[in-house]
Amino acid sequence: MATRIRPLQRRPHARGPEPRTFAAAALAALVLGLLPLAAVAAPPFGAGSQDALRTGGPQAALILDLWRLLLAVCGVVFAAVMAAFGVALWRARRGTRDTPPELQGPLRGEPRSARLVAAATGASAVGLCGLIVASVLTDRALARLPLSNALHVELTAHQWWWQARYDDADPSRTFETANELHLPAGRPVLLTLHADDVIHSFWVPNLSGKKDLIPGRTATLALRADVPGRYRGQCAEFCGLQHAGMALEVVVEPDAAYAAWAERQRRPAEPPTDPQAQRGQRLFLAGTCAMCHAIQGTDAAARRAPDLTHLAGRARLAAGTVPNGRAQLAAWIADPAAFKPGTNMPGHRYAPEDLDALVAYLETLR
Amino acid sequence: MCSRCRERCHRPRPPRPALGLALALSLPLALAGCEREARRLELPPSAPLAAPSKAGVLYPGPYASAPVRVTAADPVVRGQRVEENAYAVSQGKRWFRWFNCSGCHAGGGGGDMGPPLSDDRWLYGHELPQVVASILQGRPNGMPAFAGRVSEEQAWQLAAYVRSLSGQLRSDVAGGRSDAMGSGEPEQRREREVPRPDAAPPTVR
Amino acid sequence: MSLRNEEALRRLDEAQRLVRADGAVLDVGALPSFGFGHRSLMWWGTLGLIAVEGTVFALTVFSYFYLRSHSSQWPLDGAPPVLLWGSLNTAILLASLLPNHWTKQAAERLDLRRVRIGIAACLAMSFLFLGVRVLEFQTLNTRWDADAYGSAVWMLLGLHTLHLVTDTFDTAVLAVLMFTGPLEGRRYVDVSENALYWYFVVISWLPLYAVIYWAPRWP
Amino acid sequence: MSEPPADAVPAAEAARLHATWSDPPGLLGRLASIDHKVIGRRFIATAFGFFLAGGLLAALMRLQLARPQNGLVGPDLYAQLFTMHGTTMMFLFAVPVMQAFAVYLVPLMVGARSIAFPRMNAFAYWIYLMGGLMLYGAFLLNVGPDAGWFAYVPLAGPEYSPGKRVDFWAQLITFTELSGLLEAIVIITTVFKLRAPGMALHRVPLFVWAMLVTAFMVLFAMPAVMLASTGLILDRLVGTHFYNPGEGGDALLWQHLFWFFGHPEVYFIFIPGLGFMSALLATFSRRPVFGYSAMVLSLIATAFLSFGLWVHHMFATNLPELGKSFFTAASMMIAIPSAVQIFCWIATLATGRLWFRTPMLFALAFFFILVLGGMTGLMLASVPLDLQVHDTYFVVAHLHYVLIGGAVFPLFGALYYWYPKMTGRLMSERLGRWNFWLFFVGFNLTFFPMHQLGLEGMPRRVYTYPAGLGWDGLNLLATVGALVIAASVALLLFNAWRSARHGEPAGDNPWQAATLEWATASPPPRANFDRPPVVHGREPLWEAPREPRHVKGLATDAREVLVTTVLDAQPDHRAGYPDPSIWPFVSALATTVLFVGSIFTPWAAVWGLAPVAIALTAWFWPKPHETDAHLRMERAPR
Repeated sequence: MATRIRPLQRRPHARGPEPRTFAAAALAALVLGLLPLAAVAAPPFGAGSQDALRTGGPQAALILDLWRLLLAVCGVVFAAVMAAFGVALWRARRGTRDTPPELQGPLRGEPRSARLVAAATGASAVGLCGLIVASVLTDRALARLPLSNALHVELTAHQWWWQARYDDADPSRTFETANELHLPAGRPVLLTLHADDVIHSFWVPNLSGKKDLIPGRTATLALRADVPGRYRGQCAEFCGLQHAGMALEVVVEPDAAYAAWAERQRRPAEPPTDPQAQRGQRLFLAGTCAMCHAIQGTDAAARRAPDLTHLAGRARLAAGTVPNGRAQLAAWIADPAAFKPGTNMPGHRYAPEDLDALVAYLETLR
Repeated sequence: MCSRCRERCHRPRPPRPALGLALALSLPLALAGCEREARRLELPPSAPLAAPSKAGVLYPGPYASAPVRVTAADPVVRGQRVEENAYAVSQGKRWFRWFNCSGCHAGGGGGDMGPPLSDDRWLYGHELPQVVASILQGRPNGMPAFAGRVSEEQAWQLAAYVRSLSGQLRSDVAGGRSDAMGSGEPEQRREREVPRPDAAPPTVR
Repeated sequence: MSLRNEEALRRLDEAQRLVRADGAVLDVGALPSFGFGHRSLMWWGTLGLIAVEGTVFALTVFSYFYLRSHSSQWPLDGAPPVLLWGSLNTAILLASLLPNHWTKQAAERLDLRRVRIGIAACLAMSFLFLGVRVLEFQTLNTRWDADAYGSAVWMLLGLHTLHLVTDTFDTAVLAVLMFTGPLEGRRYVDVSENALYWYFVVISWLPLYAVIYWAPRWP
Repeated sequence: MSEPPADAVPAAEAARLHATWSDPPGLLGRLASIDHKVIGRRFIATAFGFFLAGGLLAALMRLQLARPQNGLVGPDLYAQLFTMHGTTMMFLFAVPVMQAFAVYLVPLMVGARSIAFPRMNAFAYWIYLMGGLMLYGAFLLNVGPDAGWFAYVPLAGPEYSPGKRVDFWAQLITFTELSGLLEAIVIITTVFKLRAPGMALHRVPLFVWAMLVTAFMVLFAMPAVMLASTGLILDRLVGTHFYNPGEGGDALLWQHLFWFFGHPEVYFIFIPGLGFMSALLATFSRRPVFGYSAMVLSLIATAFLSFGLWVHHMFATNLPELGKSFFTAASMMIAIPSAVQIFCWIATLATGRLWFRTPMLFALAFFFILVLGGMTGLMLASVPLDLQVHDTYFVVAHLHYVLIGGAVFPLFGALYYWYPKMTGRLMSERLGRWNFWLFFVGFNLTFFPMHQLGLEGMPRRVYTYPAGLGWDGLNLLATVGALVIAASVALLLFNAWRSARHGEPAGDNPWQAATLEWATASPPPRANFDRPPVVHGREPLWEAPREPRHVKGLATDAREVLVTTVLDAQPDHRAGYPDPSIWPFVSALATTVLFVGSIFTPWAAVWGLAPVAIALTAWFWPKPHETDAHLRMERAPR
């Protein structure tokens, strides 16, 4: 069974790698004394857009600090245990099959060993208590993210895409989008999480730790994105065939850009003017598309699949897995299973001119 | 867990002679397993379906003797494949919910504004191609035509699911209970309703 | 309790006197060939099963209350189970402890006649109990596929019934053996351990009874 | 050190014993065998067979992930692969192989003629084998479970897992748990009641302690997953609503029950590894392990604490903060008893006379790998950090460091160590060293980069990943490492196969070890010991011999074992033992029919009971000549 997902178009990451991260990784390599991790020091284009070590907000940064502390402490402890182990191996006498077993010492008791073991155990207990305190403190700091003026987004996970509803005190200003979250930089966001079918998990590592979305339950997650850029999130709980293809794009942008984007999202789709696009719209509304998709401002109002009102404004198709472009869109509509085997979107064998018209229409949905 | 296995005395017996025979017999079952479990994720997209003509909906009526030929070359073979595949039937269940079939026929197919789908009355034929035809062509008194609205694969899957609502499918293919509020008896546990031959079309209101 | 311990110690001392150390060898030829209570392997096997099944019951009760803690009303829909048959069955089970205890003691005295009478009585009570159990299932006022409450109640009652059925079957096989032979000393150990297991079945029923019949009536 | 043959058993008596304890001839005799050594060897071989199968699945996954957007394996097959891999390794390899070693070794190490409940032991093996064959049969027919080895609902529930795939998974759980629970009872009873006279609890070898503690954990942990999977299969087949939020059920109930079992499970894979370690380190350091009491108490403490950690698998669900902090603390504190053992072993090494043979190399690798895995375990115990790395490759790295480092490395060492006892021949030392170094290097090459991958955001259980996220190189490295591991395991197999016929003859005690299994021939005679030993200390074969040395007075013409008291192992009574029987096998077959049948119809639970009941009755029913033999030897108590 061949999978035919085409390579993602790589987008320039808004922010360069954080040098301290690689210092930490290099430190890990040194302390743990294992493999040279330096191979990743020069990341390929796009690397780090889904990376817990490169933070774009305070929540992820707090966790990264805790990671560094734990890495340092555990590294030192590991080094100490290995040193003791190495010294023991190096200094111990050698024996063979015929070495008479040593029974006298164990029978008499070995106070020196006992003292050392007790001391090491005591030190471990103290160190562990320290780590527990650090962990609890971080946990509390995470819970204290100020939420005044927070943006409320209701995020619902489906097999295998994300539905986002931006709430507003004024109901007419709420709007819906899919698979691409835009967040204003520096403003806290309160996500309300639901699952429509099975358990999924929301995870944008650059911004925050993960939170499960469980059917029949509601969870919330607060985060703030400070550094503008494009981040990639991905479902982190196995959710069926296309678990691997359930990504989420998070665009963090300055307030003004965000406000402009949100304003655009609130507007219904504009009726197409170009005759080809008009034909495409008719095909859309009369065909299979409207059975699952909605386009605000038209009769298409189904909510089983991503809202397409502003499809052309999104960077990617199919839950962050296919770059958005005319050719890819046409290929996706014709045979989605070629990109994401198991997807619930059926394939279509449109006549070429129909497909062109449909794509032309979708391209107008900016 | 349940048996209290105890060490007591015993009486040895000769071994089972028919083990090989049983294995041989289980082979067809095993192959049925293969068919039941396949997930055909890479089917080529369906052929284009003609949009329903406004002029007249094909109306085979309740007594249609021959299965209505839809579009696939061999609907019987195709239907059999769908009806023996648990994944296809479960996808049918998904479409049943997504396309709001339950809006008229109720969640478990118990019937509401539309006729029940879980009983022994089939107004327009109970065989799979007939059900597909009903879905694609629509029927009087409110059943819309879905030709052009659903892909052909979806139509077959929907029809197979609809037939599972009255226990027409093997219980190892039909679905289990839904993860939702009261949707009636799980399809796999439904008694097979023998389609009544005397079913009459509903009177036109 | 302490009496039993002294008894056990006395038996142990006797066993010790039967072992002779003779130079390089320890002669155990004079030891008895079976023993009751924790002396026997079977006691430990039975205890292991009791531990497993007790854990299963405890976890099922946990699941019941876990599900209950997530819903605003309990039972989710409909009335609690009818008290009559469950209470009657509890009485029968408690009454069955008497012949059970009597049989156990008879077995430990190797008294075949009393064992036969006792085990027949135990068996009769088991069947009586199973009969009433059928009525219990019919008056639960819910079905396993009605909702989560129904599933949990059926699971509790079903698990306990499973143990009843297996122990009844076990008792029946033993009873046949005690009447037809061949008999050896270890059969009495089996009878004794079978009685121990019945204690478990009875005692584990009391919390289950409280959960099934009284928890839904508790606000 | 070898015993002078002064009190050797006359040849005639040995022959009589051999005849009494032998299996009947022919295929039927093999199926009827209840000899714990035969069952133990089969058990070990079967578990390694499943280990190989699970390893092949893993290799296939690694090949698929070698480069981004690889087309070797599609999502459907990949889901089956990782589900089968996890299920195999946890349920068909790691737990059973430990119990298998216990089945072979524990009776020998406590100086018993046989294991407790030998027929139940055989039954447990057959159930395990048939359950495993069922799962792999299903997998080959494309009915392999595909919802993960943890089978979270609702994905594994009736609506989102159509067909029978998950039902087979749930029934496999029933099979392996039944087998595991019965084995636990067998092992506990053997350790408590069948120890050689004089082997009071404070003289029990550390390996036996580890297996005893493990057996107790199995007893209290496995029922949870059995209950969970019963609820799952009932939801799927008869429409119950345990996990249906629409009707009052709850998806998290599954997670609580599953991890209440799942976390202790990690420890009952790991604790036998600790037992192996203590056995290996004592022999190859030529001294008893330092701190016997501390070691035993640590094992018990680990077992207790392991029941209080399950929620740390659920930090990403919406649980109360206070509860999470408690579980963080508990998860970190369990490191202390493990640390105590590691420190005691280091003290043992420092004061010992080290003899570096292959088993010792595997034991030493434990220090590096397990300690590293323990460190990442501490990181995962921290709620905030876990929220980042949970369900990423960081966890994949961690769990393999803990389970392979903590269990498989000691297990391979144990295989090299006890292979001569089981076969009478030593495994090749040269191949052994190659095997070790390839495994060590391949292991670290495969799993160390995964830490970094997880931190860089790669989630688990994805069948492919996009290029350009910076994961390509490390994934390729991990795949190369996996191939090295494969080569190493192939070498192990070759070594085991070749040494069986060409290995150097071992003699009774090739390592000059201290425990009782080395006091008898290699491989041991049918009755284990021509005369069961009497024990006067913790290291019976290292201490100066004291009298009495042997037990006399057990029957030689009928199966009879000596039952001793729980604490002091004073002789208590002689127990007549059953002869080999085909009925455990037939009962297992009938049980299999019942279990598999109930996947397809709930009525199988009713009609399937009849054959099971008949087979069990036949199993229990006394055989006249056996009763006669028992009556001949019978002495009533008092």
